[in-house]
Amino acid sequence: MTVVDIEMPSGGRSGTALVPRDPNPQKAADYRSDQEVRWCPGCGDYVILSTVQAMLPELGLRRENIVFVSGIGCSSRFPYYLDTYGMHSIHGRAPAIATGLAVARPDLSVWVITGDGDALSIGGNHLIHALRRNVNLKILLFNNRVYGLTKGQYSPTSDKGMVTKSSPAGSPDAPFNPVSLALGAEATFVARAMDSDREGLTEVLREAAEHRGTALVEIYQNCPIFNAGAFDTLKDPEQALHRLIRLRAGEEVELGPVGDDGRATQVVVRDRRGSLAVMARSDANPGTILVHDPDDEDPSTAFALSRLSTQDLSTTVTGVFRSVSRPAYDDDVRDQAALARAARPPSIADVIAGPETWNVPERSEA
Amino acid sequence: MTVVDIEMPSGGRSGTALVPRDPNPQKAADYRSDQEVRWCPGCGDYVILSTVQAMLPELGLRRENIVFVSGIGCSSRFPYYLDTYGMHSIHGRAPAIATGLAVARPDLSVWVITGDGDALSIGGNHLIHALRRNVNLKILLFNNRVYGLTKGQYSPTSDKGMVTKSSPAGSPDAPFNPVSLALGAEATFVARAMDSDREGLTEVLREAAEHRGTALVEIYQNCPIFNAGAFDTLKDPEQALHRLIRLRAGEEVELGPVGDDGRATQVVVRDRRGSLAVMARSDANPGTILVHDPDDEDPSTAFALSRLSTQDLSTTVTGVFRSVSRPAYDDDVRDQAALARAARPPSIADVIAGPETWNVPERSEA
Amino acid sequence: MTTIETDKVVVRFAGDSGDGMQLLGDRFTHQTAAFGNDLATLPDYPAEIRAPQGTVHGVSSFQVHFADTDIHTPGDAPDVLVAFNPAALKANIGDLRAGAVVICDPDEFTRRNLAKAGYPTDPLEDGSLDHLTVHRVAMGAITLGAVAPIGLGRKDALRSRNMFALGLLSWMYGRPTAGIEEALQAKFKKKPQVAEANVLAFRAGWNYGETTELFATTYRVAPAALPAGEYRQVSGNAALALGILAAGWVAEMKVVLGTYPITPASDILHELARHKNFDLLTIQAEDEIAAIGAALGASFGGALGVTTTSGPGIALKSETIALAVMTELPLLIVDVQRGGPSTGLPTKTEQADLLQARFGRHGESPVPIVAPRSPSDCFDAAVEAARIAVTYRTPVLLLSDGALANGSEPWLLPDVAALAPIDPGFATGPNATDGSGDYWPYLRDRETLARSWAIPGTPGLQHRIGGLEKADRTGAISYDPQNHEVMVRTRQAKIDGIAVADLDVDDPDASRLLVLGWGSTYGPIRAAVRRLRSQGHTVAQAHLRHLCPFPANLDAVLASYDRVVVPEMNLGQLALLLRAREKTDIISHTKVTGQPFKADELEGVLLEQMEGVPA
Amino acid sequence: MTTIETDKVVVRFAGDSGDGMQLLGDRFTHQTAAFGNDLATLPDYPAEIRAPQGTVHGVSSFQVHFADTDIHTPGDAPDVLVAFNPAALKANIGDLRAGAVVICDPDEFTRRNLAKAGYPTDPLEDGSLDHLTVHRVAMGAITLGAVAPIGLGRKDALRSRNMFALGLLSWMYGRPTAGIEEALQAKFKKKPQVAEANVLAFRAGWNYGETTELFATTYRVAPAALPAGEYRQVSGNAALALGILAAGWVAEMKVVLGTYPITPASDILHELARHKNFDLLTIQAEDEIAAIGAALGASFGGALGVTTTSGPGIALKSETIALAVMTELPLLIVDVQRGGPSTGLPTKTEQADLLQARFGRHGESPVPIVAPRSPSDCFDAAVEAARIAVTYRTPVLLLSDGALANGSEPWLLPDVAALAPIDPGFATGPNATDGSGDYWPYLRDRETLARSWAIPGTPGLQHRIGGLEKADRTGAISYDPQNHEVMVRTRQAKIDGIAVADLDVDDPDASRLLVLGWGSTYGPIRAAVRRLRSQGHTVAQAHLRHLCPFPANLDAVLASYDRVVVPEMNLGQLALLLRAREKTDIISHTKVTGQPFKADELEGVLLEQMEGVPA
Ligand SMILES: Cc1ncc(C[n+]2csc(CCOP(=O)(O)OP(=O)(O)O)c2C)c(N)n1
Ligand SMILES: Cc1ncc(C[n+]2csc(CCOP(=O)(O)OP(=O)(O)O)c2C)c(N)n1
Ligand code: SF4
Ligand code: SF4
Ligand SMILES: [Mg+2]
Ligand SMILES: [Mg+2]
Repeated sequence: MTVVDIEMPSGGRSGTALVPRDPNPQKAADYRSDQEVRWCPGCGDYVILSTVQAMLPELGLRRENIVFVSGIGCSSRFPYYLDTYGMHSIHGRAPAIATGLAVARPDLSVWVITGDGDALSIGGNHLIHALRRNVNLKILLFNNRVYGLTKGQYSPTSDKGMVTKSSPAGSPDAPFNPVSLALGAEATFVARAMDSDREGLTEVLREAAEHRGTALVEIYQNCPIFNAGAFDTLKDPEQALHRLIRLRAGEEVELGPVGDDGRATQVVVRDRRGSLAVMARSDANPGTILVHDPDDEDPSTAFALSRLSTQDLSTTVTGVFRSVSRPAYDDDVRDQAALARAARPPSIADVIAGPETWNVPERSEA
Repeated sequence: MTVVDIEMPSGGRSGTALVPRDPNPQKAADYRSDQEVRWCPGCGDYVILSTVQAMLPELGLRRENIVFVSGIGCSSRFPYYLDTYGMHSIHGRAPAIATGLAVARPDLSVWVITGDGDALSIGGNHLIHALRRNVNLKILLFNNRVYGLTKGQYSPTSDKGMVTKSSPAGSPDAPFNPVSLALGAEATFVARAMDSDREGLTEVLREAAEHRGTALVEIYQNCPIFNAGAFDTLKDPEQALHRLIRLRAGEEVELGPVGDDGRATQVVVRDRRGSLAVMARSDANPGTILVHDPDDEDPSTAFALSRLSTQDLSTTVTGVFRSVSRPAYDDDVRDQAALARAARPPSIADVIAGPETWNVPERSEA
Repeated sequence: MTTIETDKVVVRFAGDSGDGMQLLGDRFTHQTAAFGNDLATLPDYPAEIRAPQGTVHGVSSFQVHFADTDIHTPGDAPDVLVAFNPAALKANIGDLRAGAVVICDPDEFTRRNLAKAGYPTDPLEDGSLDHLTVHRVAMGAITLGAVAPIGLGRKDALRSRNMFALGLLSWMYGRPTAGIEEALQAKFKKKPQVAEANVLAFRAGWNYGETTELFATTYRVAPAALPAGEYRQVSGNAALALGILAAGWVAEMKVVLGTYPITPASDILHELARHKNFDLLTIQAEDEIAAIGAALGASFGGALGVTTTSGPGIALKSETIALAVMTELPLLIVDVQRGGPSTGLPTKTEQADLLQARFGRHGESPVPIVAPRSPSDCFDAAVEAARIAVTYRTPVLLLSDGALANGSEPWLLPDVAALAPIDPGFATGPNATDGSGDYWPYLRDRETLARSWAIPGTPGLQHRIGGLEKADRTGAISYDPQNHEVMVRTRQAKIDGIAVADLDVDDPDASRLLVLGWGSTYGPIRAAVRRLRSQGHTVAQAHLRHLCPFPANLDAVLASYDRVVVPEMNLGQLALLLRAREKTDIISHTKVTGQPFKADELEGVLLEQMEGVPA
Repeated sequence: MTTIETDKVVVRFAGDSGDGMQLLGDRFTHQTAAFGNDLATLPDYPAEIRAPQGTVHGVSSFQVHFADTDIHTPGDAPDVLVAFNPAALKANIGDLRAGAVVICDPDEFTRRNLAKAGYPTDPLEDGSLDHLTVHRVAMGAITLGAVAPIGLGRKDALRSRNMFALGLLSWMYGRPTAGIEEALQAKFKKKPQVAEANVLAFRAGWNYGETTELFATTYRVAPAALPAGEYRQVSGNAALALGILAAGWVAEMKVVLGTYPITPASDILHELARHKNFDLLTIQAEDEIAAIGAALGASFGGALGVTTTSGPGIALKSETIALAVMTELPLLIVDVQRGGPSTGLPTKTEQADLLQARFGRHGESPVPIVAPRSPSDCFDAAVEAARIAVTYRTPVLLLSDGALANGSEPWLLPDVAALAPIDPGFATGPNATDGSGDYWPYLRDRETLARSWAIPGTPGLQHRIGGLEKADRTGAISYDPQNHEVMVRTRQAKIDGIAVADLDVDDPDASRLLVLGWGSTYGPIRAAVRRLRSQGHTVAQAHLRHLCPFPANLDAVLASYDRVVVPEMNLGQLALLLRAREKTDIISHTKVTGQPFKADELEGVLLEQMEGVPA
């Protein structure tokens, strides 16, 4: 086996490094398309839409160089409502389509909008391969833990035992933890946010946009019709206080009310067996308190953090779990081509002639 | 959302608990089919085949209650050579097909044979879903880090930069670590073995057979034709000594030559940032040496162990990474049905009549 | 007050997606069925879960056609429209027959609602409804009043408006009220207040009709002369699910449904998931490919594997269907067709998957195709498809469509005990004809050409099957050219030789013109033919249940007419297949609007085609 | 020593998969081409990478047909067989013409090897080869001797046996030796010892012929009267890859190939991957669905998206092809057909994906189909398919097959500069016809009906497309029934209206019988027609490049013959489509052995069909 070094200097750039900038300031309204928004009243998709519309102007990119690609599902209607280029494709295939687009067009900022069914059920393979390859895509996974568009069957993130039309005796499936799955699939950027947490979501989206490579952002999204209140415990400030952890790079991983010392009263520590656990700050050995390092090359701690987030939301970790730099697939593919071009300028005639030709002379006879 | 408890007493059993036993002793030769084996000379598949044929009699099952389902690839020819029931299906779909079979037939021991392309490229989605659901299947993934049958293109486990016919400038893909991927996908049993290590492979296969739920066994397999020597460093006893870690439940995770104290000279410790690292036993604080616990409910340490195994094989972990008990999908599905039957004996007439009927009387007129 | 006797009525209810139109339609249907009319229904709803309130996109409707004779379509043009808001009026007004009755709530015709519906002026005021009989009924206000004692919030209270409408229409058409209150109580078992409100609203509606003088007329549609027996109302999807259940029951085989939700097929899963007390398991797979894979795996294990989907899902399943063709395992594949291509019109109906069903696989991989003609016929078609699958060891495609799936009609309950048996005939011992004592999985039944089928667990018959070409008889891998030739032709011959009933032609007057359909067009074709005959025209009708293989007498039937009109909801897919066989003049009449044919429109088409046909 | 002049010869080399038959065939082909003969080749190898050594399954072969006139098939029955072991003899003996020359190595005919090949007795001894001219040449021993100086191990040394055979045959047929040594040196650049051994073995073979008296005769096949110009040898897959490259070059579009390896299509990827110095990128995707997805995504971005696969891959891609139909984006989809159904006979050829290509999608989703007729024609067909894809904004299916893909022939190099331009004509500004200043992506070109195509990065033309039905012109989502009808028919009309060249009929004698083919059957049909004409028969020939839409004159052509014979390597797929159109007597002649037709066999078929046709 021959292995060649194909690492190129193009790594380490911003996710939007090659996208032309808009010289004019933009506002959220510039990103509103003329299509009527058609989700159910109270759907979490609305607030995600407005958060994205408010965030995009910050990127300062030309609108025409932004593309949203989606699959199928309620969430996948998203692109219609943004005044950018967009494709509402077919179920589960958006990451694959977006991969081709990102490879072909380094001057675009390519976003994928997908749901828990779209990304994790039918589209699971494309998702994990995009993550492994580290294509320069931003994937927003709207996780309402149910199939919305097809009217409420359980999804790969539904609670085991969830009663739906397709599981009258309860879902027999154990759910995925999307963050764990992504980390297992070699993701370079993984984050989680809540639809209702405009600020946290904005921050995570901004970082995702900056990341060069595949950024997966799981967004807990409320579906009041088929999975009402799934995330209510996290939206109730009182309960959230004891459940919700917001990761911040370089800071201790903590939660709970602020104590007398001005610091949160609960912290995350690593126990002897390597698991992460929440305990009272007062009980914790200060040296064992986890300090968040999204840049850690080794995804093991990020993975442990993902396990701290349980399906029942008794603890939920949000923010950026991991953000490391690795060459982006599309950059590498293009760089290979650029190298080839530099080494050997294309000549269509030569290539058609191939390595060996011969000449048949003009016949003298007849 | 309504969530019901669907946990049933059927968990905790052996993987073959419901499979009828053969009263007669069996030998390896009983598992040889009449088909001529057709791999290339030197192919690692041969030794895996003979190891499996030697292991199966130990299970003591009726041969006719064993089924091997495979996809497409060199490795997927495996079922033809075993005198059990078998299906050589289509590329990537064996886990899905086997799921249906396992659900329908609790009295069968169902094995899946797949390759790195079959399982991780086209079949990635079915693999991760089988793992998440924990279907009672034993999946043997022959990883030769190349597409053998189609004559040597790079696969999702090939080294980045590998030169093949389809990647003359080197593969631009970052590889999966199949153990990490499986753990991220909620696998309950994950192991790794080498084709040439008959003993280690046998042990792992035995444990996999016992496991109730999906057992994924990654087997490093030599393809002398298209990826010759990929695992040579692990086969050379001298080099293997410093590279190969064999996990044993309840024992310290160690490697290297045996020192004067009769113990291996290198150990695995967890550093402060949560990563695992190899160091000299003499330098290690004894309290920090990792003791392997495959039963740990939290997969975080198993995941960290998977990261210790690097693509370049400078460290390679083999043995059972994780083996925990969780209800098997097929048991749950059948138990739901059994409960339903117990609660409401089936009456086809009632079900056809539905909730509301009316009678049209014989017409008097005409 | 007068009561007018009439032979049939078409009622349509229309409102916002959240207004409960489907429940309203469903209850009205039940009452009507209980009364003894024959009937057919057509639900229609937007692709969005909850499209924006008050807009034309968001309108959901339910149409019921009932009559004193047997009928076959949900009706062309409604006689009555109950429109719950301006958008509902706007979306449906164009379909009404002249003089039809419109009932609407004037309080809903606010400036805002009119704007949302896109009405520049108020149609109740601007004279644009003059050709109709409009009744303004303050359904909301009266309902609010009626349910006030219960103390629900305004929004919840208004939800019962649909039952007010039910009460009013029940009064108008003399529908029986028995059972309705119980049904509502059962439906809202967990919400007794809501149940109560619904009952009160229903009564208020009835009383409104009875006491106001707004409605001068009630109508009577006499019970239809249906065959005697026990009936239920059934939708196509429910009947199809029950057919699958019955097939498993009759074959004494476990049924394993591997499926992935998709409109309009999901309800088959929903229905079957409720019947796990039978020897039936459902697997909601990760995608369509896994779903059919699981079904095929179950079939390999000796179960009746079933997979259900719509067109896009069939596209994804094609590769695995070909594996089922090669492994010759029974498999029932249900395609509830919808508007295409691609995501198309997911909630609308179409028949454009016929050629996909017939040819949508690589290599020569013939698959039998069965199509039901009406909602209740989905039951028989499913049993028939399963019978073919098991008997001939083959995947079978069952082509339903959106109109059948969601449409419903009264169904004379079948007697399952009387169904012909289905026998998997599993192999139990060696069968080699060369004295070797081996087991040959590809040894065939002389008559059916079905291969021998031994299932795992059968001692001594261990064998391996797969997607590579198999040697004749032994089933071993074979790359032999002549063997391939034999096997390709044998697989085709097996399918060609499936015993299917002859095509039945209804031709009382020895016509020269035949109208030939398949699938859900049966209803409108039947209705059109009836109308023509009642006008003294002669026209023959036949309807194909088997699209592959075709009935043995098909060519002869075609040849015996001068002209054959083939109406289809596609661009002429059956017509193409027919033209490839017979030299008869095949007239393809097609419509691809996502909506069923109307009897009216077909009547016109047939009349036109009669010209020039020698009598 | 005599030299016999002959007009054509068919040589076949056969040995174990590991014996280097493909290299041997390839070199012999090159020499023959350089000599100026016309030629055609047929490689054949087992589905296993290395099937068990010495067995009949493991035999790999390469056939070369060369002549002094233009020829079109790799030849029916070899005149010469070089068999490297008993299994190779056994596997090929049946194909030889009586009196053919067989060269084999007696040392290989050991008891063990005979047993592995399944020979009960030694065919060299038992008289079973008496009808042939058998030469026993100790190829192994002589090669070992010849390469001894290099000091390779026995096994490696024996590997050069194939070059010994090349030398011997080169001598027999007077092939030029110039360039061969350089070619071997280049091929084994990294292994100079091996290169040296190969050269020595080659010389030994030549000398063996020259010096032994075993061979009394050499043969001379004069150069063919080919059109003057620069030629190369090209396989169908290579030509197809180059066609894709040329199309991108002519259109000045980036080419993005999204693909997943599958036999026999993988070599297109391998070839293109070597040309990344062009404006071309290759993506080896995780599966076929991702592959076409990536190609479509690239097309959305303004590139020429291409995806390559075989039948099973097309099945998987169907859903996405339908999305391409709906989004009306250019996409080139290559199906290198192989034996089916299912995994079937992956290394053999077949034409059984035509109806899948035509109909294998849900809904009405028409896709143009183009088929090459010979290996080198794959170039032109690819350019043509890309031209249609870009001009009409549509996915296009290019149907090659295993015989074309791996077969090769001399190719007069095309002049890319002379190719007709392909113009994507990207939209650059608003185009709404209602004065709104909007951009309407579904506004169509009046002539081609192609929609307007604006690519991301174009300011002001932001828009969204997708799989739901689109409103005419604006492209917004539309559930409107009438709009659906319009769009379904418009998409069909666009494809039906594609400008394709008229069908060319070669009918010098005004025959009443036409033989009509498509794809790789061209060669054998042409050869059969020639033979018949040379015998004084009259027969017309035509070959379809466009299978959808058909050429405008097709019906007229069909109607002008009394009988049309349609030979196909399937069960009559084109015949079905033709029968659905025209009343002419269509005679379907089919063969499904995984092997191309032989000229011989078609000659017989045509002769038979001539009977009863009025002259
Ligand atoms: C190939 C295919 N299979 C199935 C469907 C039906 N379908 C549409 S969306 C969907 C699931 C949607 O769930 P999710 O991705 O979670 O999105 P949500 O609606 O919840 O936002 C399904 C099963 C389809 N459109 N296409
Ligand atoms: C649908 C489909 N796509 C592609 C192929 C071609 N194919 C057969 S095996 C294979 C990959 C084999 O690689 P792997 O799974 O690693 O198995 P190995 O041969 O290395 O054992 C491919 C791409 C196929 N048979 N079917
Ligand atoms: S069904 Fe749920 S996810 Fe879909 S639009 Fe309605 S609220 Fe949102
Ligand atoms: S190609 Fe490789 S994997 Fe396949 S049989 Fe040969 S050695 Fe084994
Ligand atoms: Mg969802
Ligand atoms: Mg492999």
